[in-house]
Amino acid sequence: MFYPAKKLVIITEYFISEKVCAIIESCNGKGYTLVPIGGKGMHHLHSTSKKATVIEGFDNLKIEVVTVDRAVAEVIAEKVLSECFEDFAGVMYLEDVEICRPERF
Amino acid sequence: MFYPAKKLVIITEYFISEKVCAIIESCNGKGYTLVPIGGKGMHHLHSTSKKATVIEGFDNLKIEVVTVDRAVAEVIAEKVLSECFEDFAGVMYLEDVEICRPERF
Amino acid sequence: MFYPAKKLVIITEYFISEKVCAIIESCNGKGYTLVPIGGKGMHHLHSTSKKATVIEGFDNLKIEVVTVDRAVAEVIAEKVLSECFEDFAGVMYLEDVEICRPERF
Amino acid sequence: MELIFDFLRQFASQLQSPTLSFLIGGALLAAFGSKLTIPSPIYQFVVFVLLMKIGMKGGVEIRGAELSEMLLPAAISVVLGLLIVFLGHFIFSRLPGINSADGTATAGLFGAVSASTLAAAIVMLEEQSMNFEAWMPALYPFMDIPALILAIVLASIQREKNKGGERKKVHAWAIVKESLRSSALSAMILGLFLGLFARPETVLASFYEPLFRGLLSVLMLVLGMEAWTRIKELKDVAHWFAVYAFFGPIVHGLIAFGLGYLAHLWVGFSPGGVVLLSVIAASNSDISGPPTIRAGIPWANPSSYIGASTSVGTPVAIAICIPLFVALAQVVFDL
Amino acid sequence: MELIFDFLRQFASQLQSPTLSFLIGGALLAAFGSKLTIPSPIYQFVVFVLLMKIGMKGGVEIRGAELSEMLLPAAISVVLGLLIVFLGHFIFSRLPGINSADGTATAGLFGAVSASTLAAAIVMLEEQSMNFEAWMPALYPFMDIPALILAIVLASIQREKNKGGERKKVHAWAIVKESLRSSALSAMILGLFLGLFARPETVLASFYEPLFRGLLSVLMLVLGMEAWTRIKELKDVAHWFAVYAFFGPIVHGLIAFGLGYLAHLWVGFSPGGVVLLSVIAASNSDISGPPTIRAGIPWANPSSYIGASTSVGTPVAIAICIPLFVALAQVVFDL
Amino acid sequence: MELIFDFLRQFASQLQSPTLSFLIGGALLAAFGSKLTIPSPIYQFVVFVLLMKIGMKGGVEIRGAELSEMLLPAAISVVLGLLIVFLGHFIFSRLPGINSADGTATAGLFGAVSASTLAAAIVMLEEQSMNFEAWMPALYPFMDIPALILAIVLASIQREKNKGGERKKVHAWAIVKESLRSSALSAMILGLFLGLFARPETVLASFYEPLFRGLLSVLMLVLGMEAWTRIKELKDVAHWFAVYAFFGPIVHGLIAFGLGYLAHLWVGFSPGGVVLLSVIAASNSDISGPPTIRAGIPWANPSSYIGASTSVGTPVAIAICIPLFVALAQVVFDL
Ligand SMILES: Nc1ncnc2c1ncn2[C@@H]1O[C@H](COP(=O)(O)O)[C@@H](O)[C@H]1O
Ligand SMILES: Nc1ncnc2c1ncn2[C@@H]1O[C@H](COP(=O)(O)O)[C@@H](O)[C@H]1O
Ligand SMILES: Nc1ncnc2c1ncn2[C@@H]1O[C@H](COP(=O)(O)O)[C@@H](O)[C@H]1O
Ligand code: NA
Ligand code: NA
Ligand code: NA
Repeated sequence: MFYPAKKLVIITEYFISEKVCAIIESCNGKGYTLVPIGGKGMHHLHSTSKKATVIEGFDNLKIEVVTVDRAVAEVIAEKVLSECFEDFAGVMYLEDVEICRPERF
Repeated sequence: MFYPAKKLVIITEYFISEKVCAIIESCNGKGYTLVPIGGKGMHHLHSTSKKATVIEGFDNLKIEVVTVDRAVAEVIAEKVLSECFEDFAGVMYLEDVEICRPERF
Repeated sequence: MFYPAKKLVIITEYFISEKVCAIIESCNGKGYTLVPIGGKGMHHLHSTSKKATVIEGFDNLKIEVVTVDRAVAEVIAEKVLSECFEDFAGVMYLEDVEICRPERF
Repeated sequence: MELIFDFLRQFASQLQSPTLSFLIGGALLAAFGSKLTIPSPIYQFVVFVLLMKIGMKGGVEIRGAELSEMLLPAAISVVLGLLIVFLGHFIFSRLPGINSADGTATAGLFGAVSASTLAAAIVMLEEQSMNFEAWMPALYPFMDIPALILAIVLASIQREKNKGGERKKVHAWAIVKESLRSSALSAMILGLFLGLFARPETVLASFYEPLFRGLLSVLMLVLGMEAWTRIKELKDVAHWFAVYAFFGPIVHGLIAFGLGYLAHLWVGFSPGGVVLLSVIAASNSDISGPPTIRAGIPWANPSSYIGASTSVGTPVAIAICIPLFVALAQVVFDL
Repeated sequence: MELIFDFLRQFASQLQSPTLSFLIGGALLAAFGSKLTIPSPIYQFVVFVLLMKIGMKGGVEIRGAELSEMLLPAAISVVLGLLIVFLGHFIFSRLPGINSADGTATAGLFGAVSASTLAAAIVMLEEQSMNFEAWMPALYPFMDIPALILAIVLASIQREKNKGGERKKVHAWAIVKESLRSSALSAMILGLFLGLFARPETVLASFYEPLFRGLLSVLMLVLGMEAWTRIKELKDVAHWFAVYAFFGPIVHGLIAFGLGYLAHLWVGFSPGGVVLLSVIAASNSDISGPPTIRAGIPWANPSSYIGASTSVGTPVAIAICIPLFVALAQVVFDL
Repeated sequence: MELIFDFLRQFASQLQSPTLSFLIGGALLAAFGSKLTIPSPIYQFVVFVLLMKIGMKGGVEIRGAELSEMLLPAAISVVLGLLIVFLGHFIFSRLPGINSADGTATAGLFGAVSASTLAAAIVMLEEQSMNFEAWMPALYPFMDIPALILAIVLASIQREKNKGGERKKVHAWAIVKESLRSSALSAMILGLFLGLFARPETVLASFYEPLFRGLLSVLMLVLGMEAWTRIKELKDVAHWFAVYAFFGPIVHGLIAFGLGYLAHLWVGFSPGGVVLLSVIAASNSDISGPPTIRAGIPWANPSSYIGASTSVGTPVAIAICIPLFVALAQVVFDL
């Protein structure tokens, strides 16, 4: 019932998220999940966006892609790294998962 | 201090989430976490629900259940698959985790 | 391109989240991600905070810390357990991940 | 001839009304890819205030009214809700390349009622100083709920026929409860009760009424943006849905106008009431209908009925049907 | 006898007031399982506008006032806050089957003050054209903060006694700061400062005042929904909490009425001021108190004090205590 | 001398105006660590209503106007936008310890326009009954867009020089589109169109205008809180950014005042128009500029330009520049 797969997690600023999603689709990711988040890393604290901030678009977003093929995850990660993360904040990691209905991923 | 356990992740539309939660409780899941999300899969793009959409209830939700017993996770997954996912969009996967305070799961 | 690391996940009430974040920073966690959630455990159902609740601060929050060093995760977990979770609701678990750009974690 | 002329004049002037111009403005914004959004909590609050106001106002005004007058129009509403669904079900089942469940689900939404269209119609009638019976908004559930139930029943019967096998019972009472519990209907019913049994006049006059038109303009903007955004979904499904969504509201409204006219002759139903009945019939459920249909007919493809409803049906109901029926009333009732 | 009669008349008419009817409406909605919700950002904004208005209005009006008049009522407020907590702590510690920390935490909330109840009382007094001193809202922190601090101190002492061992110091100043920084109190204090030192009259008259009653009706709806929703939590804890939450507000309000009456005799404290003081004493903290108590007495079970407060205490304070003290004032002061 | 006196008087009285006192109040709240927040959806809606009102009002009033009058001021606006960016780019490139991209990005924001400052200036002019041309708000994009484009072009050229290697083309048209699509500009343009081509007068008078000042007070509170909160960020970058952010607005505004005065002599540009032009020039983009700059100059450090803009530039533009240019106009035009 469960089949091994990979989940790639990408954390990035809102206004390059569209570019990241386009990369996912162009690299044969079959879908993705978007989670609004806050957090802190090397840069300043981002609130969880409930509170008004005058400047729009600097919120963070977590993007998760589940894929049966590790190679797909690696290609996406490489492209995101070279095309989006050069100048922008962001974090990326991979997890092992076991999926139901593998035909969907 | 840490004990092996499983985390079952279920992504589904809001208005069957109550049914999914009822299944979790009926199958001895000791708790669950609800994460409001957006995303894209075989169906259309769901926004992260900050933006007004005229039609309510079509947002997506991520439901996470941590359990020490893989069998519990499998029973929940099976039930959700047969009772909820026949007609509805949705994605399900399992992850390995290590928990603190195993008596709570 | 990917290097093994650990992700510590802490679920807790909003108004001790600041204390948890301070513990993370004091224990050399290099960053953390905050996810607004709802959920149910031994206590009552927490909504996902879209709905007005008269009383503020009782929402739940998921805090994720990625670190290359399992020891760091364990120290954080121990401190959170002893300093925050004695009286408060909360759940904690660890996951294996593979990270890009290990110098950031 | 004169009707067409009247309608065109009415239509041209309505295009500039706050209601319609915001609807069009919203669609233009979305078409040009604007990042302007109305946040979801604001939208929910807007709907709440509009429906509370409609309910309270109705409640306050019908305190002394003769409710027996409501019987015939209520009966007509039930008939209309059922008739529209039967008609749609019949039409879609004869069209080529249509999944029958998708057709029935769509017919269900078009038989049901839109709270936003109702609010827009009330403002437009007020602008025309065309009076209507205070209990008119209370007809909403009489048309809405039977339509949704019938659509789910028809789709379930159809499915059994096709699949053979296990009969799945439709829980009509559960659907009634779910409809009444929806945010839109329960706001209106709460308002109605407060208007009937409490004394909300001060707060109605200081808050709900003054904000009504402004918030309606915000709602229209959201409807316009949504209409444009969902056109993509409509493109992926059979074109018949768009055709039905364009002509359906006009035909449904005309049928309602006819029945309303009879009620006018028999029991003195007011011209404004006839227009409002026609608009209710022409409208299709946007807030509470889709989740009910999704839960009741989960095997139907939401893109078909939601696309048809939000992208074509609602704009047609607001922008074409309201001015059309107002013009028609002016001719027919010689106002 | 006449008092009871007056109260009943007052009560019956208040039930229909926008304030109370929306409170009841909210509870009914929740009881019938309605999906109608007021979004959280709207609720926060409503509270902000209400408290800014109360603060600004107060600030504007006390510009020329003799603030020394405030001294006695402020002292009485401190005494009341402390007294209520001592009383509750004493009562709960004598009741069977009660975790003493839960009891003290509950007493702390009931000694503290509810911003929503205060807003409701101000509207009701205005409707009765019963005047009160402009600085009355400024008494809020004088009762609120001492009550919260005392409850935390008492619970900590108790814990030490039981546990023996390590003494955990209570940081009174930290609690004062936390209270003043809470969203409710800081909105009111900001308003007060703006009213005192700036010239916010135009914006007060064009925005904050006209919206006040409407937004209060929305707040009452939320309180009503919450009261019903949390009744479940209350069922899981000892029934004494419900009993205390029902009679506590009435008793606390009556004590405050007595002390206020003395101040009336001594320094001419106004009848409206006496009523408002009684309502403040009768109220229990809903917005800022619970997090302070949770942080200060984390070993107390939130279900007990939150359930008691939101499900019973607040409805009793608004629906029973306000009309009761208004009626009492009319008899006592012969208005 | 008299000017300084006038300005000080003006300034002292403006400090008590709702606009400025809320700005200061917000900063104080943040400084004292208050937990009061204005929820994000409310903020977005506030900006929407303010800009729709400015747009609609402008649109309604310029229906009959002679738009050729707008030509010279529009040209001046373009020149100002470009000039300010060149100036800033030049200054920062001569200052020690500044990453040149950070400087150019900052200059870009200060050349661009702030919707909030514009709204505040309009209210303050109304309070002074100082009239201005109805099309003034429409100058916004004429200054805003050229400034943003120029900053991105300059930063890109600089980068090429430093890095050598691959030339990265700046897509000017894409920046224009992105600017026009930003929530702030598209709300104002939508309002303008509705005002020009529809009849939104009823809804303008019943909703957008009455709420304007109140919502502006809320916006000022948010700006004040943000100014304080982001001061931390500013501390981490070179102090020159703070110096530039303090004097820049005053200098930019004075240049604009001079050019506006010439337009007054040549084509009769009104005194109120001159003040508004100066304020627009003094303002720096807060809502839509930062994302455009972030996307166009991603290698610049956001803390430098956002800190400079929100923590210093905006408060200076609102609290110092508006009263300064009003006082200046009163002296220069002898009002
Ligand atoms: N060690 C970490 N663990 C979890 N999340 C992190 C970590 N570092 C950074 N993040 C997330 O990534 C976002 C951007 O990180 P940064 O680019 O380092 O500012 C932060 O706001 C966090 O949400
Ligand atoms: N490959 C995937 N990776 C991550 N999330 C996915 C994936 N496919 C689908 N999802 C999520 O599941 C939701 C429903 O998927 P679907 O039923 O395929 O439309 C989407 O909106 C996504 O949030
Ligand atoms: N077994 C579980 N699986 C996933 N999340 C859980 C589980 N138990 C508790 N939680 C989360 O932790 C929060 C607090 O749990 P508790 O302290 O048990 O009430 C809940 O509201 C859930 O969000
Ligand atoms: Na209909
Ligand atoms: Na009290
Ligand atoms: Na500028």
